[in-house]
Amino acid sequence: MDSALIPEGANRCSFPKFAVGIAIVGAVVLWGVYAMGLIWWKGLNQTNMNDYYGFALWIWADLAVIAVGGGAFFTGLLKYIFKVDELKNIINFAVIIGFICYSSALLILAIDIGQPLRGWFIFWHANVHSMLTEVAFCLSCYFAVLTIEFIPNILENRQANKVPFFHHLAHNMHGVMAVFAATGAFLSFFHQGSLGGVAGVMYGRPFAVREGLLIWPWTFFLFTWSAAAFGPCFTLLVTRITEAVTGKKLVKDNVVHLLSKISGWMIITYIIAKIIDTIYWATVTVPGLGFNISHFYSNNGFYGYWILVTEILVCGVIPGLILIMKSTRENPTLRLIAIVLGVIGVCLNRWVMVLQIMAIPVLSFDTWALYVPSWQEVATTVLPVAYGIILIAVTYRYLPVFPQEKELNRTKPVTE
Amino acid sequence: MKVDRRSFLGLGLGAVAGFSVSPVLLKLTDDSSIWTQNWPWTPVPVDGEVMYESSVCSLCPGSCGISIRKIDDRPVKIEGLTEYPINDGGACLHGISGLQYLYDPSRVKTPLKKNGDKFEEISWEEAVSLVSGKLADIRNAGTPEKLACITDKNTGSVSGLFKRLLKTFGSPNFYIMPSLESYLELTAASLHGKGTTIGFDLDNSDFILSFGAGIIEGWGSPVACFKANASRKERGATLCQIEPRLSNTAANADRWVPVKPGTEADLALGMCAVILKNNLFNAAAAAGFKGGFNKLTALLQNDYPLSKISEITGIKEADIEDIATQFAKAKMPVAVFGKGRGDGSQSLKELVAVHTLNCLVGNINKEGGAFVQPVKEYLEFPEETMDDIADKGFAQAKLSLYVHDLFDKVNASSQPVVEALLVYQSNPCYSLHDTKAVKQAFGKIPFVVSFSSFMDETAKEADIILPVHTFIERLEDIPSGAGLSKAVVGLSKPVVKPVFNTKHPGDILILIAKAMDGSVAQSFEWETFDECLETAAGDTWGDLSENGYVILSEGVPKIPHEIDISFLSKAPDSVQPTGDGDLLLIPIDNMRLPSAAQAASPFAVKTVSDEELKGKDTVVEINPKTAKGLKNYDRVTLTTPVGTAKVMIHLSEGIMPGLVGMAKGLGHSFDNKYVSNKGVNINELIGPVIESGSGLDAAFGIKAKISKA
Amino acid sequence: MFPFNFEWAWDIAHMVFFGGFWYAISILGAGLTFCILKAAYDTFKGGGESHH
Amino acid sequence: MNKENIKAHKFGMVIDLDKCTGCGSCMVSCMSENNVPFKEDESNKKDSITWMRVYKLTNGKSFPDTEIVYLPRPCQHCGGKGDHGHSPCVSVCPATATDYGYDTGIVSQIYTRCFGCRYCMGACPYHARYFNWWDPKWPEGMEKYLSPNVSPRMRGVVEKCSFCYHRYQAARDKAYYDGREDIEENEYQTACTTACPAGAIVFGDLNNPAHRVHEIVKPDPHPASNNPNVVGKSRNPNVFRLLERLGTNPKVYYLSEREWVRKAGDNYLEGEWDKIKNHHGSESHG
Repeated sequence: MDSALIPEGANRCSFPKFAVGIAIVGAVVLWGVYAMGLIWWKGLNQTNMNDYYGFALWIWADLAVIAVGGGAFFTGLLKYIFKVDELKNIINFAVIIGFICYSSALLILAIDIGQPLRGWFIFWHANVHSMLTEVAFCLSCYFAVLTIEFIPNILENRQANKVPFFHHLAHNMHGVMAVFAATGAFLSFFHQGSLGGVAGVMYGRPFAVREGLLIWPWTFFLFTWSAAAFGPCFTLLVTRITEAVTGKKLVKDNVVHLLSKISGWMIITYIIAKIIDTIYWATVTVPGLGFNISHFYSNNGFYGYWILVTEILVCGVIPGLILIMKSTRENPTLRLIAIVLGVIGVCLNRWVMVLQIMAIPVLSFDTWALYVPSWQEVATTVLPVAYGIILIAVTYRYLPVFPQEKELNRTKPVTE
Repeated sequence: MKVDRRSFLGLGLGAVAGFSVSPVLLKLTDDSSIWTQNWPWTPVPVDGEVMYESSVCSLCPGSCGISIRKIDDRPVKIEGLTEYPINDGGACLHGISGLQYLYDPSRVKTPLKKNGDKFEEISWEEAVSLVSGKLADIRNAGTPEKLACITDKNTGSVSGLFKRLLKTFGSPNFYIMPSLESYLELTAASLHGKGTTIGFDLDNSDFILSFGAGIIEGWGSPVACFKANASRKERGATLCQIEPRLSNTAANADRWVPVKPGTEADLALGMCAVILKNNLFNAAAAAGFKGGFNKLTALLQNDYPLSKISEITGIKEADIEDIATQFAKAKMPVAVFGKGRGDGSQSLKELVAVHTLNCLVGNINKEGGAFVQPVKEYLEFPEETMDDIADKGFAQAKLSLYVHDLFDKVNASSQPVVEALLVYQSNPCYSLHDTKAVKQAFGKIPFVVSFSSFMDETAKEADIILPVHTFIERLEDIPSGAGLSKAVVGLSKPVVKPVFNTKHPGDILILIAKAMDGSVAQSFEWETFDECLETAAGDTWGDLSENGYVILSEGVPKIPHEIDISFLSKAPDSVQPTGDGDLLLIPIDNMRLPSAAQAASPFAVKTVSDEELKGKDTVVEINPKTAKGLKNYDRVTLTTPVGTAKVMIHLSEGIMPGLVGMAKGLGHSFDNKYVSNKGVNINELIGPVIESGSGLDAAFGIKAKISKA
Repeated sequence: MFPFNFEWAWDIAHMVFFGGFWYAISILGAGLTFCILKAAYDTFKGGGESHH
Repeated sequence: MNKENIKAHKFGMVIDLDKCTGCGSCMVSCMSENNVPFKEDESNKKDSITWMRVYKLTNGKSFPDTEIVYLPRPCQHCGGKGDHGHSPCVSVCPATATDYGYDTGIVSQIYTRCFGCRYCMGACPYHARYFNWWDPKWPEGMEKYLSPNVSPRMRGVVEKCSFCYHRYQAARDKAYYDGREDIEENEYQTACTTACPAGAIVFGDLNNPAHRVHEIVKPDPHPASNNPNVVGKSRNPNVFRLLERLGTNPKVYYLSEREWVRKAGDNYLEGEWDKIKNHHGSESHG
């Protein structure tokens, strides 16, 4: 019944099947929206946050989706600025994933703040010295860029494209996309970085604080670098999942291999920097403030050295090595393991940089503070995931997202 | 015009775009943020002219001067009154929270009569005629002694009027709740003769030996004690604190000596023995001892050898000797007694034993020592008119010596020994040991009248509640006491119009008396309480009303005193805790939780540590050695011979192994969600233990068991 | 955000921060305006044939 | 801000921990003065608004060598690294809802500006900032005691100790009407200071050598030789600040004769304290 909207020559499941799937995920969305309503109506007392945990699950989710959404800007940068042309076959999807991630991040922020109706004060009464101000400005601007990048893809829908104006608009936007992508890369550099800066400038929190360059602590650069490194992992992971769900090959192996390789080298360089940063922090910064790093990893029921090892070695060095070596990179199973580890690693890094900071006592007579989120927090954190699934399903169904899909799914497969 | 899908879409998009660029959105955004800044449910305090009024706080026996900041007619803040002779500017948290009592949700707003299980509102006329009618019936039946009364103190005009009512009615059964002042008078009566009291010159002493007196736990006049303690630090005076738990006082002291609970009297006597043995006593003072100095000396030397005392008290011999020697050799030593706040159960043996240390070193009526002098009286009521019923009834023996014993008598008898009970400014159903028994006794008394501002545990047991003004709403003389070295009477003034339909307790008594006949009505000839106070205060009134206070005595009393040690010479026994548990439950007094008549305010409850109260659970303190694998905030069942309670555990190195410390002042059960239904009332777990020889309830704790819940 | 907000100061921090911000906004705005105008022009010209 | 013409105050406080009894008067005086709300359960200290919070510290030894000290903790009104006014919280607030007063040294909080992002709370190592998780509610009638000098906060915003800034304004206004240029030491005292029954809190201008707080603290106006971020270190060997090494430069100082208490004020590596304590307070001009 919706065949008129489906891209020409593409094979899609029946509408009822599609509708049922959407309904199931939609139920999760409704659950999240209900929790969101509760929070807006009754206030943040619906969460388990407290005065020790001003930043909690949501801020982690926020940082995590922005980190994994970094695939959009980095792929865009490679495609439009560095002219890595193969990536045109995955750029649409990278943009959609980025759009989902960033819209989710903005939504989470709107739930997270105590006075959502005053949220715009962050722009109006901006304190330019605050990393969060930088985040807010760049994040919103970059979201505008993502929307601009997403629009041509939407306009390429079979029906929309029949409208001459839309057709021309899409065409023209493609034409100047490099300008948008460059602006996007510039904005992303700053907001990814300033999200890292959020933690790094907290000089009252020895676990978070880092020295740095001018006004930017090292976490600023590490966050940007890690988003660029692990973002493509997430793009590849979601692509892989979409392929598994649709049962079709959507992107050619050479494109996947190329992006994996770039991601691998980014991860390796990032993780070397991260290791140097950690060693410097552990041996110079922190002891200078009177702390042993063991203080941050002991005397509590959750945070131990395991989290440091998992983040850096298991989910950093290992995926990096897998992805830079041709033999392992081109092995689908190992590659999948690597990109999954990578995504976990960057999320774990954001967790550490939000929640572990809050948990650690700084005053010598204070104690560790652990926290378990309320169901409302969990529901609102799951909400973006469900929303993302729906958006991907809808865009995949109605938009020509994967340029190679038709070619890869002819009745008789051809090899190139 | 034909509207097809496309043009409809276009129109829609156009409308959205047009709306977006119009100022409407901006305006709405701005309005919504302004709305969040003026939510109608967030109160906006009304501004007005600032005024300060001074008064005196009567929430506790401390009797501090207070300054009340008002905005027009509205009191907004209570602070300490500078240059007031007791507190000079400082204030305790309860006084500062005073306005929360004024607007307390659990206040009784109008007179109430119990009908079945419920209270119904009645008019003041009906209330007064109900009470006076019932009292007249008792009097006319020829049993006026069956009217009893409990108030918080012996002094002051309101208590004076209650006493006067009882006397002219024909009843000797006037009781006061135990307080530090009552113990001081009792100790003084035993050693120095009736009608005297003791004050401690903590401001000047250079060695304070405190037997568990919670000098910064709310003992005595709290703010004065805090000040004395701060000045002690400046003067370099020593505080040696003897008690089984690291209280705040112990923590603040120069030396903390943990002692086995209940052996303080033995320790004090052991120290007396050391002083006698080493000839460190003041011979001139000792020469004046009556009641057998030699007998006492012999007794101490035979029965209190250092080794035995060390074993009993758990304190090293060398330490006992050292402390006793330091105490005796100090220039201005003073030994202080009254465990905790000093208003809980006390043993007369212990009080007298400690004060004997003062007598031995000869610091009575010396600077920095203990001041012994007659209780200062500044009120003079006109002579009562006594008719035959009054004379006959008043001449009868009191039912019991102390208030807890009164309820035992009521419970023990099948006939009503008390026909009617008046309760004022006290909460025996909460603050006496074994509250269940006390409530049972209340049930057996046919007619209970509560003069209370709040629907507290005792008011709930009453048949009639006559709501009284809070201290912020009424005129009253507030005499100091509570171990201060000076005697001051202050004037508490109404600084706000009564918030509810309440009356001054003195006015209520005058109304009730006038509604009766005979000697009662004739003895209450004033129109109002104000008039009564003014005439009774006589010469003092001028200064009192003008300055807000009158200093009745100050400095070292230049009067002779006698010392009679016959009570100790009789070698009284020490009390033992009841029960057979392996642990001993002891109460903890803490400045932030009042334990007597007045429940804590919401602000005060907010300051209570999560090591004492967590959610709705009392947290008890035990030494990790006693914990046997229990962890912080584990839930356990605490069982004593009197009751059981579910509590949580807090492990503390500051309490002696084998003890369970529980905060006093929790577990209220009235209608104030900020204060009530939080934790356990320790008095539900501890029963009275009567000390032979004094008749006091001297239970310092009770044997207890804990088992994992 | 604007010079008429009272937090505004003509200092280096504000100039750098808002310089970057307004610069990015202008580029996006100009790019988008160009695309729309050009698309309108193309539509008016009656092109319609795509050349991907 | 005109930094040249105004002779800047630097209001601060020194709290004598040996005198402090942990009685709670300061906490309640603060709540009453500043219209701090209360709720049914305040036993979870992690969501209980106490601008002035009294911490209980122990020396960690076992019975009977245990010691306790109480440590009242208002907002520390940090001057930030180098005392330049970039307090940990002020520098991170995205909406300029908290600001550093260069004329007073006081860190302010504008409730109607705050939109509740709570970044300042994360940045503050002293936990001096509190969030209004709930709408403040007073039992019926009790709102009558609210003071007009401090506006009650709405839910969703952060609040904290202001050093009773409204008292400073009142004192300044009075001085202005009286035709005086400046206020007297006793004209501006915080509610916790005046309430403290033990007289353990001394409040005044750290820039004014005649003030008692200056006499006790003797702040060193020069950066510490071993840490350029630290300014205003006390030259009294018994005086310390909380987490001084972080460079937050609090204006709340603490006084204690007990070594373990002073040590508890900051974090030290093993053996470090023994080296540092001997040099403490001996920072000379230079």
